[in-house]
Amino acid sequence: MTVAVPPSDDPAQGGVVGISGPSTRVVAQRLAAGGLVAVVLVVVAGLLVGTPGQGVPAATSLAIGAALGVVFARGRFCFFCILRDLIEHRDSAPTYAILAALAVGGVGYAVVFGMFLPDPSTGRLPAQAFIGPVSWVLVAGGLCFGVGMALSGGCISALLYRMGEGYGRAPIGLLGALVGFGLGFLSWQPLYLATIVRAPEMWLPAELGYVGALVVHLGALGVLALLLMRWLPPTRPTETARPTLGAVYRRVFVWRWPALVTGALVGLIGAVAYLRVAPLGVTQQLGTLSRSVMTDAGLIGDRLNGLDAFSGCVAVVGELLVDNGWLVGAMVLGSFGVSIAGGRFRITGVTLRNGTTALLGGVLMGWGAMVALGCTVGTLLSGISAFAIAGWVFGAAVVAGVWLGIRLRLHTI
Amino acid sequence: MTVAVPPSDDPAQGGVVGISGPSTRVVAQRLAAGGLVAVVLVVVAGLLVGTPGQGVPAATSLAIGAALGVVFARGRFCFFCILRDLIEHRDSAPTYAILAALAVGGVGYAVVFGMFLPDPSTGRLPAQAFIGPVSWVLVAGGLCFGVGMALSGGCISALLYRMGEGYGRAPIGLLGALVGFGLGFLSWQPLYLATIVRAPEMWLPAELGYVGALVVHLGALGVLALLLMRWLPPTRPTETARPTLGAVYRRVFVWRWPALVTGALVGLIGAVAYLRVAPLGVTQQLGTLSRSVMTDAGLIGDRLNGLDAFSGCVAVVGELLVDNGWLVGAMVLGSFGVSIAGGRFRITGVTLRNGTTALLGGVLMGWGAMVALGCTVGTLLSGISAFAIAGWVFGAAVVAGVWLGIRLRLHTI
Amino acid sequence: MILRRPATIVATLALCLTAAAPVAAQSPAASASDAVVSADWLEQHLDDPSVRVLEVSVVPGVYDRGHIPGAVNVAWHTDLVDPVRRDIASGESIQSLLRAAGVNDDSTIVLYGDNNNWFAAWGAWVLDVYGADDVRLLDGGRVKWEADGRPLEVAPPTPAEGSFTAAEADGDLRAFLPEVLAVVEGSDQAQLVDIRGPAEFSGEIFAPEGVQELSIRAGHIPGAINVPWGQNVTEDGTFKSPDDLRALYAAVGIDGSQPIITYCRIGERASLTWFVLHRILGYDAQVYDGSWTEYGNSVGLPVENPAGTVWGGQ
Amino acid sequence: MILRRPATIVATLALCLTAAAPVAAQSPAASASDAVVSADWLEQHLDDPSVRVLEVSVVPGVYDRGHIPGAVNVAWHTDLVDPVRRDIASGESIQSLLRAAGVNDDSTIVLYGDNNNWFAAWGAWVLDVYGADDVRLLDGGRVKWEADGRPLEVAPPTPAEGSFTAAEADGDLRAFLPEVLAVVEGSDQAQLVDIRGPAEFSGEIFAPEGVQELSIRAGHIPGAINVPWGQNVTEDGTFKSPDDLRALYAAVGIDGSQPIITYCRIGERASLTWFVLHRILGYDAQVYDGSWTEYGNSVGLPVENPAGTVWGGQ
Repeated sequence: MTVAVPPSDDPAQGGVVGISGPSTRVVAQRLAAGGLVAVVLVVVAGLLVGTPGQGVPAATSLAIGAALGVVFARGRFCFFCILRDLIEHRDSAPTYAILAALAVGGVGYAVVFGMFLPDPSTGRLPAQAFIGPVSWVLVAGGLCFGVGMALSGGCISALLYRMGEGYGRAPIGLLGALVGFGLGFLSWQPLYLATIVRAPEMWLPAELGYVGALVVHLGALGVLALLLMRWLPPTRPTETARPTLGAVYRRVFVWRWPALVTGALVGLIGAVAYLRVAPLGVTQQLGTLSRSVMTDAGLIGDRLNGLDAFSGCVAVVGELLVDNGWLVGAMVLGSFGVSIAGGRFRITGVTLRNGTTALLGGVLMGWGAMVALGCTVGTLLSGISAFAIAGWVFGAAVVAGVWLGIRLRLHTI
Repeated sequence: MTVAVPPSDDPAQGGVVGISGPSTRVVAQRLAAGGLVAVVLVVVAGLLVGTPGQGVPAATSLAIGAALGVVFARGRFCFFCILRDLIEHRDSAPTYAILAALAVGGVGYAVVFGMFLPDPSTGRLPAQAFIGPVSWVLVAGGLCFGVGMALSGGCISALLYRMGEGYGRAPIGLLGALVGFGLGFLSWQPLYLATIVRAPEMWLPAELGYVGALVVHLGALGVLALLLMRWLPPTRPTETARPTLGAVYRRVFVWRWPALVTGALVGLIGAVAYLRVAPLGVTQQLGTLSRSVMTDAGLIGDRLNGLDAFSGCVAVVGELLVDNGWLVGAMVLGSFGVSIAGGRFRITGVTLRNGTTALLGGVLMGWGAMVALGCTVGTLLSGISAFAIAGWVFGAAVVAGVWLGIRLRLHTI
Repeated sequence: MILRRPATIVATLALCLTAAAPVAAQSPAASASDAVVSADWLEQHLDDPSVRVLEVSVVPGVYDRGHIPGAVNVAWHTDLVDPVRRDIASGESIQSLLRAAGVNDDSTIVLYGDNNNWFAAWGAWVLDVYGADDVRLLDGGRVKWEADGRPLEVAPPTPAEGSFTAAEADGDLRAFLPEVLAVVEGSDQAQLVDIRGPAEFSGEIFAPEGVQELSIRAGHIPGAINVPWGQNVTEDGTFKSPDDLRALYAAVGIDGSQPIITYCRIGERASLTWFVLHRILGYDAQVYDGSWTEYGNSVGLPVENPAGTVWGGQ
Repeated sequence: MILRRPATIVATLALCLTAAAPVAAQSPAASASDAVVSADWLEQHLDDPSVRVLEVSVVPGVYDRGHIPGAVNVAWHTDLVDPVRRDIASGESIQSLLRAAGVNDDSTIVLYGDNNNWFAAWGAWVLDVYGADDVRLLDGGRVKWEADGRPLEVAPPTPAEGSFTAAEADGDLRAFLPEVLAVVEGSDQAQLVDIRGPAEFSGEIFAPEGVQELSIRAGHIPGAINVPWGQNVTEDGTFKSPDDLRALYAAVGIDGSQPIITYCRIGERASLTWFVLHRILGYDAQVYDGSWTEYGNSVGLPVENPAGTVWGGQ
């Protein structure tokens, strides 16, 4: 293979020239344990296919979720970590994962869109794509989400994959997100009537066609990539060695995957998810759960005006478990399996202080994700990939929120 | 970016630590010239969309062809060169490009198949996929094709992309292929009646389901990857440097792309081509041209028994220019543009001797591709990605043919 | 492509059975084979230019991710109805819709959809109202097609403009509230068939869970006979045989000797029963598309509410 | 007796203004003091045998846990309406209801309820339809009474049987769908007042959250003027002054010179605006109690839907 060895970002795992490592026997045990998780996932997928009411979409969601969990975990595709590296450490290298995901995702969506809706200028929107309304509520949601990320140490998707790595604050943050969703539902009606009902669902291809939209999309990402080059750290020298199985093991399971590879895979998974099931998102199941509890408690009505008419990573009425639930669950399991296989699984405890911040951050993220109709995965990744202006607006607001959170040192509380 | 710099395989371009290179002005001129080619392609695509009888499929074929030309050229995805490195130089690194293309292609096809034909066990075959009949004719075609590759210095797809780089023998080899196709049509009827009519169209998912077929597919590729590791050369050390625009330019336009990246892109393009237009292939236009001439000359009849019933990279009746023609043309143009942008375009002359071998090799390849219903791209890449047994059989025969050709020193004539 | 299923045998059998049936249909008689096509038949006619396939599914997006090759997508809530006033789409709209779908006056139109062809049947009724000559339903709809593992395609087709011309709306196929009232008050003779579930019919519930459309009164139109729509189909979603269907309705006194009016909650499932009664059995039947959401919300109309459930805002 | 609100002055003024107004009210003019009683007045008349108090609350059970002393409970969804067909209760039922509540023909009936007297106003309208002579609303309703800290009692009263006799229903106070349609089509002259919220009026939503009753079409009756009911009352739930009310409606062109038809979603809040227009301001007004749930569900009727929201089952 001519692919050069990327340096590890984690000195504890052997660092730049780390050849020495765990014994072959330990590695074999780890791989067996990780393989067991993979087998469990395959068996569950097989059972789902034959289960009435679940079927192939549920199994496909499971597979997509598992792949996402693996890629997120191995590439550390954590929006907060990536933005903190950029803002606090002036290291833009990880940011390229997001840019790559958006670039590949955009190409993938253009390919799929062209099938679903050959002529984008008719005023129709492609089925189910996350093309949300643009309003100040979206900005507020993004800011809130960004601040929440800083407080809780990761966005919702990061909490999910890091839960699979044993991160103790993750479940607390997710619990907070459930509460935040509930608050979002409570505030939905006034926000909808005040603004969202008249907010336009802006979609680039409707104005520019697919080719034009793709050119603008890739152009914007290219400009960002150029601007960020000044904060790229020097590349580190790599080992000179015969490729061995051990090296392959370390590259796949131990060292962080290169940003471009991680990003490209995330973009691809997103495009496949849209093609086969629904746009990628991780908040639909959480929202559905929260909505169901709130409805049963009589806190919100059966119908949330307007919400059910928007495409987005929004809650489903009248169901408890949706396909997205399999995706989210498999994400945690996928991350868990790959962490075990790489010997990276480690349960971290929670203190009263960092548990509280995780909870509060989760609440902020939940509210933000609800009113923005999705989180960093749904509204940002899937939205921008779908050429939705709402995705860019939300993304900018999230970055601003994270910047604010870091300036206020919320992540160090 | 954490992606390490891959070493150049071409010492003339600066070699391993080549920082020095052409001046900024020269680079700008090259990029402008390459950009001009890109603009031409976009304009032609735009015109095609509005042309009655062409439309979006033709434009999409053009885009796919251009992408393929770029990737083939930048990754030197030439089956003969790759096999020669393996057989003659005992360097298996480039071979991983083929394995990666097949792995990614298989995953992509599984995703698309699942949409088109949810249940593969019904005895139906997915529309259009290159799942051809398996018989000794296929083996003969593959052997012949392999020997022809050795004689002419590249398979048909390689001749196409190298034509864009100024390789003088390429058009002669392609002319030979046209003649070879004609011979193939003349021999079709007896071969069909003798064997092909009874040959089974073997398709893995019909027996194993999609998941089973994918497991076998990736397993087989994995075993090959493991076996080939012993011939992997040591990785070479990379420079330690701040990433600059010049480095990006060299990585993209000058140095050979890493095998895994090239292969993954080829696999992806193949899956997208199948999803949006038709399985990837480069001989359909050539065959159609040849068939049309032969039919007009009264050398073959209007109907070639059986041929039109098979799915494969086979000639179309009654048309002169098919979508595949746009693909093939754009491939040459894409390769041309990227070669100019990288300063790699160089017209090489032809001698009587190497022109003759190119022609003869082309004839052999044309005949082989005709009776095998496709070449290294159609039958091998698209076929194996589609889980067709015919793809593996043809691939093995091609490797045997190349091995024979190299042993007979045909490539040095 | 090799079809292992003996399609022609099944079709021939169906034809014989229908022909041998002892009833005299009052409206232009239709045999099952005229009204319903099997998945086998459709798969063999996918390339037949005289056959145009339309998908009318309730769930948005299912078409986009895979549909029967060559099928054109029809959105029930915008293409088949007037989105502003409560009415079916105008003849003009239907004409443009069908022309864009490549339908000519002599085309065979095959409709299918998810959820047991609910909205496909509604579509068949609308097209019949506007004079389409040869409208059929795919037996078993999308569910059966998928269960059979038959091929789907993703890209929407780009048919050449058709020449379909919509006729004036055929009032014989559609009942309005005043006609229904005339039946209730005894000034007109017709049999009302309520195809909703027994709990809605009896007034125990206003509407099933998760359903938004409802009336603020429970029960049914006085004199209506309850035959839930599901009784028209077998377990795999295909229609029961014409004989079984004839027996099913004869058992509740519906034998085609009187005109029939079918209704449900918003009109779509009533179209399925209308399709059975009119198109398969050849009875004189109309759809009352106002259905319970119109009738039960109308001021002062007589209602039968055996359960006596009272509207209290919930 | 301390009247904190100069009710009589206002009433006298109102009377003068009404008399001086250039319009000739077509129905019997009513002064504010005839139509609305203050909490003070009511508290002073609790023991007055000629005053009968009825509570009509939306929320079940609030009466039982405490009501104005001597008030009789009226369940809107069974006592004031026909629970089977969608209609107001029959004259016979209303007669029995009022007799059981101890109402005589010459009684002063004071209605109040929760939620800004919504259903109390509906009750007042129903009683007016059946010819009750002196029907009034408690200004501010239950909410104001409780906010003032006035006494409540828990035990229901046991009034002696009254002698109230219901008249024939007064068609001048009630509009049916055909009359509304005549207005929409221009064959009759009247002003339609839609008292729902602006989001419902514009078609942005089908019904507010948590509300079950809806139509499968959004928007409003063509030509209707939107004056949300809440504009009739002040912050504490009492009615605005007649002058303010007159100005409010005059600003949108409603000055009593034309007949008025009020409607809402199911008819109850429309009664509140009817009460203001007819009983307080003395204009000729009718309640269209079919309201949007009848109109928007009816097949083929013209609709205005500025927001263009399309029904998709949600």
